[in-house]
This record gives sequence, C-alpha cells and structure tokens, in this order.
Amino acid sequence: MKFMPHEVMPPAAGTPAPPMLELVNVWKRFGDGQAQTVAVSGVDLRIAKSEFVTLVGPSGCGKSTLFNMIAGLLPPDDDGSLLFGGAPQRDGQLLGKVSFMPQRDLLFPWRTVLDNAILALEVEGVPRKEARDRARAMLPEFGLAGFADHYPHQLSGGMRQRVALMRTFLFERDLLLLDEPFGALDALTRSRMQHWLLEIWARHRRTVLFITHDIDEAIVLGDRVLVMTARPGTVKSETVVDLPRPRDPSIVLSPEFIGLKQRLLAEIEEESRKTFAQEERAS
Amino acid sequence: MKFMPHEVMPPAAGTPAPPMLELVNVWKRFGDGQAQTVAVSGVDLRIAKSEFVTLVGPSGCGKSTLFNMIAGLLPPDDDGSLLFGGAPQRDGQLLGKVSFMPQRDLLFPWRTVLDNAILALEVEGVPRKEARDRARAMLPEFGLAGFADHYPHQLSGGMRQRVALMRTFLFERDLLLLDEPFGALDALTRSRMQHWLLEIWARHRRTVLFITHDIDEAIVLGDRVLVMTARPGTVKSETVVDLPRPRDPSIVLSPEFIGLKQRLLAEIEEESRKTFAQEERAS
Amino acid sequence: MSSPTQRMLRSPVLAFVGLAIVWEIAVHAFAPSPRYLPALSAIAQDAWSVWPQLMRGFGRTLLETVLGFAMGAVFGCLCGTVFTYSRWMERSVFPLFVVSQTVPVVAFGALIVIWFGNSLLAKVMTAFFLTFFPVTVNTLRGLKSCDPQRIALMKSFGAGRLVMFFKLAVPSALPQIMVGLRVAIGLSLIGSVVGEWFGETVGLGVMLMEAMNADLVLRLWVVMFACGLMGALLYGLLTFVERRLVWWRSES
Amino acid sequence: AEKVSLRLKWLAQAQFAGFYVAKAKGFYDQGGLDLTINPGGPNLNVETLVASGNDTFGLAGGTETVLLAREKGLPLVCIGVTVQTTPFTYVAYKDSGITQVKDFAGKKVATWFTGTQYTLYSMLASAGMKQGDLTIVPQSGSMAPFVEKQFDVAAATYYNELNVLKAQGLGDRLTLIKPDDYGVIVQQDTVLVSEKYRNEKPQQVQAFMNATIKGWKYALQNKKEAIDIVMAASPSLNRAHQEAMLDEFEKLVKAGKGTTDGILAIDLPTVEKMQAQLVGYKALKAPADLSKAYDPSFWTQVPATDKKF
Amino acid sequence: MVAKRKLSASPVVPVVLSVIVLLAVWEGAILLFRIPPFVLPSLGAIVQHAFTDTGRLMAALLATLGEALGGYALGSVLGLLVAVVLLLAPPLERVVMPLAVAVNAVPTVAYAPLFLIWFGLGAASKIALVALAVGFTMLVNALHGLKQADLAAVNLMRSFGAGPLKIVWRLRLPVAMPSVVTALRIGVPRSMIVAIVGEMLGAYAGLGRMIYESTQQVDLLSVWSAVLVASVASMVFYGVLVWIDQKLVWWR
Ligand SMILES: Nc1ncnc2c1ncn2[C@@H]1O[C@H](COP(=O)(O)OP(=O)(O)OP(=O)(O)O)[C@@H](O)[C@H]1O
Ligand SMILES: Nc1ncnc2c1ncn2[C@@H]1O[C@H](COP(=O)(O)OP(=O)(O)OP(=O)(O)O)[C@@H](O)[C@H]1O
Ligand SMILES: Cc1ncc(C[n+]2csc(CCO)c2C)c(N)n1
Ligand SMILES: [Mg+2]
Ligand SMILES: [Mg+2]
Repeated sequence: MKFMPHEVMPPAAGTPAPPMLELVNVWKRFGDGQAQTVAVSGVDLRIAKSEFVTLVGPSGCGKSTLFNMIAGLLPPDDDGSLLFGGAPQRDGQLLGKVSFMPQRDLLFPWRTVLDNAILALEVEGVPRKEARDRARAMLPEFGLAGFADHYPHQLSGGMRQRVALMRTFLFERDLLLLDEPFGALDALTRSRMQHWLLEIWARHRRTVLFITHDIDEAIVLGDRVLVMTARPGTVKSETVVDLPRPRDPSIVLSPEFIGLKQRLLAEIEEESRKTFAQEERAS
Repeated sequence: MKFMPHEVMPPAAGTPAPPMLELVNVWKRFGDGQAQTVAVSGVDLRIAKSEFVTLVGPSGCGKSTLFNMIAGLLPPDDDGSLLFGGAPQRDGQLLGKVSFMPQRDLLFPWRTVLDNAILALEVEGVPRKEARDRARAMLPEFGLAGFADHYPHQLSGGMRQRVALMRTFLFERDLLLLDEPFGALDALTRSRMQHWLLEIWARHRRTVLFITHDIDEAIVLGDRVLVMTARPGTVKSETVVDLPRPRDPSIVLSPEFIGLKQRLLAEIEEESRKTFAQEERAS
Repeated sequence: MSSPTQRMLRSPVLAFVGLAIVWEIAVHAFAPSPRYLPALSAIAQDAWSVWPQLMRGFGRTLLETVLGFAMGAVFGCLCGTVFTYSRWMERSVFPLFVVSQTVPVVAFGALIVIWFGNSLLAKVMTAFFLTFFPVTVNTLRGLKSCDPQRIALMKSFGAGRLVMFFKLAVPSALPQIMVGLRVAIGLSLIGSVVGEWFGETVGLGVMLMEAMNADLVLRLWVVMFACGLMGALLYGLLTFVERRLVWWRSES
Repeated sequence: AEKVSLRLKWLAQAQFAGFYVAKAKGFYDQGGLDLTINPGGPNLNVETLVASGNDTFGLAGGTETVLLAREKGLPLVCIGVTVQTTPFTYVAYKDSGITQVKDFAGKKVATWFTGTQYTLYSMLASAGMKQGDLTIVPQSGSMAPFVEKQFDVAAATYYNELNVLKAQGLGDRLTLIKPDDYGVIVQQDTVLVSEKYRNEKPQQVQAFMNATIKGWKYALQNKKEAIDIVMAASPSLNRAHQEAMLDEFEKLVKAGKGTTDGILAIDLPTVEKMQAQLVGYKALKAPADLSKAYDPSFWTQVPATDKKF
Repeated sequence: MVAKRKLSASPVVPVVLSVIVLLAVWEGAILLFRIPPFVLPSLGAIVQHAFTDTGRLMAALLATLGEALGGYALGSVLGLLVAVVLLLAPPLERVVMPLAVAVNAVPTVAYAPLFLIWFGLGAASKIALVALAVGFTMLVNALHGLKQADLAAVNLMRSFGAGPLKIVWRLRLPVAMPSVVTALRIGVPRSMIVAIVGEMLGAYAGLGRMIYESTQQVDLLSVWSAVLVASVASMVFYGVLVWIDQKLVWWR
C-alpha cells in the first residue's frame, strides 16, 4: 500500500486501462453570497475501467453531491469538466449511462417491492413480465423472498434499502455509483451483500464507485480508497489497496489491513475534527 | 460477562432499581391469513431505570416494530401487556412520555434546521425564543453550526440524521428510544455523538434503548445487549456488558471486548442466516 | 442573474402583446364578421366609450367577488377541517354539500332575492355558494394526505390535536388548499356576476346582461376582458401569497 | 310615506320609462309613496316576488301569464296593461320569399317558449296549418342564430330585437309577419299587485296607478328627458338603442285602447279571446273568472286628463 | 347485535340520516313559517310532479346528461393533457397559465353567447362550455399534483435514462393522482350546472331550457322538479365516481 499524489494515475488492476471517468477541477457551490455553501471544490479524479473505488469522508463533506454530478443529475459549476470515456459530458448526457443508487431509498409508495425493483427495466422498455421474472429470481438473494407483493410502508428500513439495491443492480450499466448502500444492514446481511457485489463486479467487470462510512468495508471492497476532506470537499488522498483478491472476511485481522485502516481512520478523523473545529469557530 | 435466561432480572448498575419498562409476552402481527407477517412474537423484557440497553438483530426482524409499540405509536396485539413504571399502558398512554427517534428522519420540509430541532419543545409549549436559544447552543456540538437556517433538502444524509438527533435530545424524557441514530455518520462524528450520548446519560441518568447494526457500538454503549432472533422477532439472548465505565475508545482492543463481540456476532449471524434460509425455502 | 430586458422577454407580457398584435392584424386581414371576432381596437374603443361605468362596475363586482371569496374560503377551510376530524360529519354533511353544488343558483333568482334582498349580500352569497365547495374538497384532501409517520412522530412528542393540526397538518395541507383557493377565485367571480342578474343595477354582470340583450357584441367582449383581467389579477395575487406561504420543496 | 317597491321584468331600459320618469318627477312622492324600482333579470320571476310580498308591485309578463300564475295559486291581480297589442312579430328575410304564415310550411321557425309559442300556434291555426307542417325550434335571447340564417323565421319584439336587427343594417331586408294580422293579440307588460295588498291598502294602489300613468304620459310627451332619466338609472346603456326602443314602445302603449280609453287600460274582451286560445292548447286547464284576475277599478279612478293624450 | 353494529358502521347510515334531517327541515319550515308553495313547494309535491311529467323530464335529462358527460370527459382529458404539456415546457406555462386563468375568470355565461354563435344551439356549444369549465379545474389541480413529485425521485428516474414522458407516466402521474381525483370530484356538479346554464341561454333541449321556460310561464313545480332531477343525476354521477375512486385506491 502506498500514498500517491492524486495527479498521478494509479495502475488499476495492473493493466494500463484508459480512464473510464475523469473529473478535472470539478466545483459545486450552493446558494450565493453570505449563505453560500461550497460542497465540492476542485476535485480531480480518474477512474479506470473495471476499477472498484471506495469513497470515504466526514458527514456533509460533499460525497453525495459529487455522485449527483457524476450521475449527470447536477451540473458541475463551470470551472471544471467531467469526461466519460474521454469525451466531455454536458447537460445530463450521462443520464441513463450510470447505475446510481441514491442515499435515500426513494421507493415509490404506490409500487410493490417487485415493481419498485423493476422500475429501471421498465424505463428501458423491458416487457413487464420478463422484468418481473428477473426480479423475482433475485428476491431470495436479497433476503426479500415472500415480500414481492408488499408495499414500501410495510418494510423495515433495511429491507427498503435492499429493494433499492436490487433496483440498481437490475439496471445494468458499466458504471455503478452506490451511495452508502449497506448503511442500514446488519453485519451478516451486509457482508452477504458485499460478497454479492464483488461477485457481480468480478463477473461483469463493472466499474464501481462506492460511498461508505465503514472503513473496513471501504478497504475490503476497494482497489483504491479515496478520502475526502471536510467541506469544501476535495480529494485529500488516494490509497491503493493492494491486498490480494478474492479477499476473505478474515482479512480484517491481517496486519496490512489493520495498518491501512488505522492510517485511513486517522485521516478521516483529522478531517472530521476540522469540520467541528470550523463550525465551533463559526458559531 | 455472562449469559442469562431472559426471565431473570439483570442487576442494573448494581442497585435493585424497579423495572421502568416491562414487556410481557408482546406480539405484533401485520395482515392476516396467507399474507400475515409476524413481526414481533412473545417478547418478554424488563428495563430498569437508568439502564442503557442496546438492541441488535438481523434486518427486518422486528426491532423498529418493537420500538413503535414501546413509544405508544403501535398497539401491541391483545396477547400480552406493556407496563411503564409498573402500570399497564393502553392506547397510546405512553405518548409524550418517551423521547423517540424514528429510523427515518422525518424532518418537516417547511422548517429550518433550527425549527425542526425545537419541534418537540414547541409541542411542549416552551416559548419559541427560548427553545431556539437552547437549540442554537447545541448546533456546534452536532456539527451543524452555520446551518441553523438551512432547509432539510439542503442537508446531507448525515446532517439530516443529526438534526433528528438534536430534536430527540431536546425532548427530555426519562426513556430514550433511538432507532439506528448514528447509521449515516462517519466514524469520528459517530464516536463524538456516542460520547455525547453517554455524557447525557451519565449526567441525567435517562434510560436508553438503542437499536444499532454496529456490534462495537452496541457493546461500547450498553449495560446490556439484547439480540433479537430472525422474524418472527423475539429476544434471543441478553448479555450483560460488565466492562468498566467510562469506556475509552481503546476498549475495543481489549480481549474481553473482542470475546464478547465474537460471541454476539456469531449469534446475529446465525439469526441472519436463518432469515435467508427461511426465505430461500419460501421462494 | 437576468437583466430587466431578459426578464421582460421571458415574462408573459410580451406573449400577450404579441397575441394582441396577431389578433388585430388577422382581423384586418381576414375581416371576419365581428360577431365571430371583432377587432381589438374596436373593443378598446367601445370600452373607452363606457369607461366611467366600466370602472364603477369593475369596482362593484370586485368587492362582491372578494367578499364572497373570503367567506367561501373561510367556510371551506373550516368545513374541510371538520370533515377531516369527524368521519361522521364527513359522511353525513359532505353529501349535502355535493347536493348543494348540483343546484343551479341561476334558476333561483327569486329565492335569492327573497332571502337576501336586493343587497350586496345577495351577490356575496352567490359567490360564496360557488366558492366553498372546491375549498372544502381540497382542504379535506390536503389534511388527509398528511404523512402517517410524521403524525406518529408528533404523537410521540405528546402533541395534542391542536398542536398536531397547526404544526403538521396545516403546513402539509397548505399547498393543496392553495389549489382549492385558486380554483375558487374564478368561481367567486362567476358567482358575483351571475348574482348581479338578480335585480342589480351596477356591476360587470349587469353590463353583460345589457350587452347580451341588445346584442352588443363589442360590449360583450369588453365585459369579458374586464372579467378576465379581474380574475387574472386576483389569481396572480393568490399565487403571490402562495409563494410566500408555501416556499418549501415537496418531499413526499 | 309608504315604502313600496316595484319589480320590473328586465333590467332598467326605456321599456320601463314611465316608471322611472314618475319616480324622477316625484309623482310617487306626491302620492305618498316612497317607491324603489328593482330591476329584473333572467330567471327572476316577478310573479313570485309580488305574490310572496317581497315586492309590492310588479311589471310582469303578458296578459296570459297572469292567468297562468293565478291557476298555479299565486294570489295576484292585474291592475293595468302597458302594451295594448302584441309587442312582437315574426320576421323573415325578404329573399326567403316568406311573406305570410302559410309560407312557414317546411321552414325552420324559431319562437320563444315563454308563452309566445301559443301565439304562433294560433297564427298557424288561423291560417289552417298544423304544427307538424313546419319545424318549430326554441329561440333564445340572442338574435344571432337568425342573423346567421340558422332559422328561416324568428320572433322579435318591436322595441328590442327588431331594433337590434335594424341596427345591424338588416332593417329593409326583412318581412314582418305580425300576429295581429291573423287576429291573434296578446297584450303584455301587466302591472301586478298581490290580492292582499290590494285589499288592505287600496289607497296606495290608487296612488301608484295615478303616478304611473302620469309618468308614462310625461315620458311619451318628453321622450328626450325620459331617455335622460333612464340613462341616469343605468348609464352603461346604449343611448341610440334606448331612443329607438322608446319610439317603438310608444306605438305599443298608444295602440288600441291606449289611445281610445287611455294609457294602461285593460282590454278584457281581447284577454278573453286570448284565454280561449290558451284553453284550446291546454296551457290553461279551464277558463278563469277574469274579474278576479283583472281589476280595472283603479285605472277607472284615474282622471281622464292624466291617461289620455 | 352483530346486525346493529354493521348498520351503524355502514357509511350509508349518516347519509340517510342527514337526508332525513334535510327533508324534515324543508317540510317543517313550510309548515312552521307557512311558506306558500310558489316560494317553496313541498318535496312531496315536487316528486309527484316529477312522476306525472316523467317523459318530458327524462328527455331533458338525457340531453343535459349527454352534454355534461361529454364536456366532462373532454375537459378532464384536455385539462390533464395541457397540464402535462405545460409541465414539460415551463416557458409555455408562463404564457399559457395567465391566459388560461384569464379565460377561466370570464364567467361561463359570458362566453355562452359567443359559443352559441361559434358552435350553434345544439349540444356542441354546451359540451364546449362544460369542457372549458371542467378543464380549467383539472389543469390547475393536475399541474399542482404533477409538480408534487419529490425532486430526488425525479432525479432517480433521470438517472435511469427516463425521458420527461416516462417520468410523467411512471412517477408524476401516480403522485398527481389524488389531485386529479379531487379535480374530477369538483368537476361533477360543475359539469351539470354549466350544461344547464348554457341551455338556459339557448338550446334545443335539456333541463336548463325547461327551467328557463317554466320560470317564464310561472310553472314553478316544473322548475323544481327539473332541479330535483338534475341534482339526483349529479349525485348518481358523483357516486359512481367515488365508487371508481375507491376501487382504484391501489396507490395509497
Ligand atoms: N440543494 C442544496 N442546497 C444547499 N446546500 C446543499 C444542497 N445540497 C447539499 N448541500 C450542502 O452540501 C454539502 C455536502 O452535502 P452532501 O450531501 O454531498 O454530503 P455527504 O458527503 O454526502 O454527507 P453524508 O455523508 O452526511 O451523506 C452539505 O453541507 C450540504 O448542506
Ligand atoms: N405496516 C406493516 N405492514 C406489514 N408488515 C410490516 C409493517 N411494518 C413492518 N412490517 C414487517 O415487520 C417486519 C419487521 O419490521 P421492522 O421494521 O420492525 O424491522 P427492523 O428490525 O427494524 O429491521 P431493520 O433493521 O431493517 O430496520 C418486517 O418484515 C416488515 O416487513
Ligand atoms: C315575451 C318575450 N319572450 C322572450 C323574449 C326574449 N328574451 C329577451 S331576454 C331573454 C332572456 C335571455 O336570457 C329572452 C329569451 C322577449 N323579449 N319577450
Ligand atoms: Mg451523502
Ligand atoms: Mg428498523
């Protein structure tokens, strides 16, 4: 494991793959004047094809905002640019090219579990019956068997999150953006889902960008871990995780892992502390 | 640390305090016939005054449902009974006696951060100015300084959760029910909040019931850790955590802690596995 | 962000001016029978010829409309509230509201005069009669669609009915209530105009009747424009109030 | 002074000039009456308002309506009739070739179904035609469908619709087919009072009658001033239209008994004839006692100099 | 006991009760205040008259109902369509909404003469009038409902590559459904009334024509029975709508 200045392109999975996604000096400011919040400031970032990148950072530092911009939902400020497969992207051109799972589950209350799961497929024009069959087959893996015809208000928090996850996975795109997808899950369900995700990733070599607050998760899953600074959020450091794959759950006990974890923890805590310090000064 | 059959009253904090809350054979079933979901089945539980009890269990096992019943929001099925300070409680008599933080933040979109935080105080009839002053003073501690006048849609996921948390703390009641209050927070913010919660608890000796998916958190905070079984959820085991207080963050490295953690993890994983097994069979 | 010119360009004023010009040119070019479409300039001329009466009528009708609307709005909000919290009242009285709305007031000029005389009140009542129903229905819908989980939260704080109502139910329902009010303001104007047919001497409704009786097509258009203007003004005012009152973004 | 009110059958216009003039000139005040004139409107039933005591006097529909109202149990009496001949005619375009009722055969003929239809039926009967020989359609307040030639024939009052047509330059392109020419006369604009008021306050009724007749006479002798008074009552009216209306209305008021006996005379023989026709069309169940429905006693009391020109 | 319980829980009971109260007040007032039948006939007399004159009433009702239903359907569909179009083209909304507001503010009765010229005296003019009145209510309500969708949910749909139409169909319309239903409810009595008022001003057939002509001929019982028939028909129409609404509650 080593630290790299973030201008340098990390060697993803050994091969010199072309950057699938490139962010150059990306900014996002909300509001103006006194009340302005700079959510994202000067982010430079390169993600290679098939890379699994995890993103950690203090709460409110701008991670979700960054995701929204990559998904094409929020235009970045004019300063920088966002390239996908080498081509600069403007005005939501990325819409429909990225599987995006937002932080809030956003299930539609008038749709059953099954119909929420197939939402993206329906939008793509997959016949409803076929879409439902595909979704139904996935229910047990997500611990949702028997809940196909339940409505969101009849689900627990974690179950809702799993439905949102299914919905995202069924929308098969080369780039997956997952915003704290396992936040509301218990340890085993979480590790099951992680396992599942890694399997999908290994099988289809989809590129994954993954936000989490769980450092273990960030290290176990990622090829690289990005740490974001406190607001105005920018990329503080990139750490390549060169632990061998497939990674066994017991890897968390290995000294390399523990070393990595401590270093990353210290970094985040430094940033997180900054947020509170800043704010204590501000008030 | 030792295991106890859950009929036995645990010696809370050494003194034989009377049970503040007692659940006797509490059930909750949703729907009927084929589509019935038994969310909570035959839960017996005693919480002593000033105890800090953490609740863990697989996702969808009935934890939130149990909380809703204790908070008086959901009537338990007729089978059992729920006693508060020795008196049986019926038809929402508990409303207003318990500080309850639901799993979803439920902020009001038309209220600012500050006004969302003082909601409970307003309900109590505290003058708005006074309530605001009290809330404003707490903002930096919650990492929300400078966001007093923001609206919920302008906040990050973790910030929303912190506002909901403030709202709950400002509603000072003897019994605190917290449903995954720190789920969306980064490590440091999380441990800050934990610290804060323990301080409040120590100072005011409020009784706390706390749902989490983080075993470390469950052990670091709790006097007792309750593990719930897979749906239909009931209390599988109660584990008294007799680690000394105040507990330093470094306690997680102590062998007692690790032993406890491993045991609890195994239990939850067993239950979690059951859920998936059940469901794989069901489908 | 935007210069005054840009704002001008984007405001509907320009579109209306454009429409007016197209209208005028089209009438001159195709010369349709004025019964189908008179020239705008001719309408303006006719309006000028009765300007003082038009202004007086406008003021009178405006007064009736606003009073009737105010009564209908207050009554509608009250009834919508009562129906929300008393299922029994909703089931027993609400159907009567529906019945009342199926009665064509125009058919009962004599009864209106007998009950309310030849007064301002008579017109206010006809306006009221048309207004309260949409406000009631929308208030009812708005209050009922309140998020049950938020209700539960408020309950957990020990909120009583009144607190729950003012702190949660009303803000949740406000957007829907405003919709009811926007529909109602137009109806109120219709009510006061029709009310003026029952023995009134001043008002846009009276001018309308006179124009119809004497087949004064231009005058008909003048009155229509006056009504449209009044309605649009009141609606705009309401929208302005709404922006002040309902500024937050929906989060269902 | 006694507070009384008069309900008109329509909005203020020259058709009611006599009343407005009498009020403006203080004739009612002189008779000890403090009179308010209430305009009418569509769907505002004058008969109901007078019978219920809401208004003291009424200027209501035709002589036939008095009978219809009484048959329905409204305790009303007619004390004077303003229009001494049928105030409306049927009109057709000259180029349609229609000049008489017989030519209606196979045509689309519009008439008001407010009682006016019986006049048409009677005209048809007197020409030996059946209602099935032509298409009779209901006519609304507007003359637009006739102007647009959606109808071949339409009804028009001399004082209003006909003037509307003339104002549109159609005056010399029209043929009039007048009911009077077929012996069908329906007098209109009846002055009504409730039986109760007539019985209890005959002096006030007399005073009203005196003042009204004086007002009409003054109005017809000073038409320009009369129009001024009407315009003052409702300034948004079209003056030219009102002047034409009064000119035409003068003829109707002065027609028949209006000249021989005096303004507002009640022509009972004509009413009786009209009643027989209504009974024939089953609009009335049976002939009524006309002496109860029509009370000419007040009119009789008015000095001849006041009611005759 | 069981039967009794069922009865008191049934939604029909309060309705029946309130109708009985209404009738009692009606008949009681006639007796108490000696209201003469030409001011307020007894309900018995009205019903009796309705039965002796069924043929004429049913023919009139059929005509009115046809116009009301036709205009209602047309107006609702158009209102919804326009709402969707305006939602998709916000610049258009800034121009069209004020125009629609102004058009709606002009009393229906003021258009009636124009519509009678444009569309003739037959059903078409009434259908157009009803469509206009119902359409606006739908437009305002539907537009409001369509905008209620959570922006984050809209963004989610966009991230799936859903175009504006798909977002409308799969997200915004379901969210707008309660508002749409509210508009449909308000529209029912409105459609009948507007058809009737339109007929009063010119029609070949219908209850409105009957009411106008009967009033002029002092046949007040016919007026009342026509109004009664109109009310009953509206109630049935409304009831059917509520029934459908309750059948379709899947989204709640
Ligand atoms: N629409 C908005 N208007 C104003 N400020 C906003 C808006 N959206 C986000 N922000 C601000 O941007 C900052 C970053 O928010 P973001 O949601 O990206 O944080 P995050 O890193 O995802 O945090 P968390 O881990 O808590 O979800 C926050 O301070 C937030 O208040
Ligand atoms: N209103 C309801 N109708 C039907 N079923 C319900 C309802 N509410 C909850 N359930 C079911 O009850 C079970 C327990 O739900 P609960 O929310 O208590 O789980 P939980 O333990 O809080 O899970 P999580 O950790 O995921 O939040 C779930 O299977 C859920 O589907
Ligand atoms: C006897 C008689 N009947 C009908 C009319 C025509 N008319 C004038 S106003 C009006 C009402 C329009 O709403 C109608 C039908 C008339 N002049 N005289
Ligand atoms: Mg976030
Ligand atoms: Mg839960």
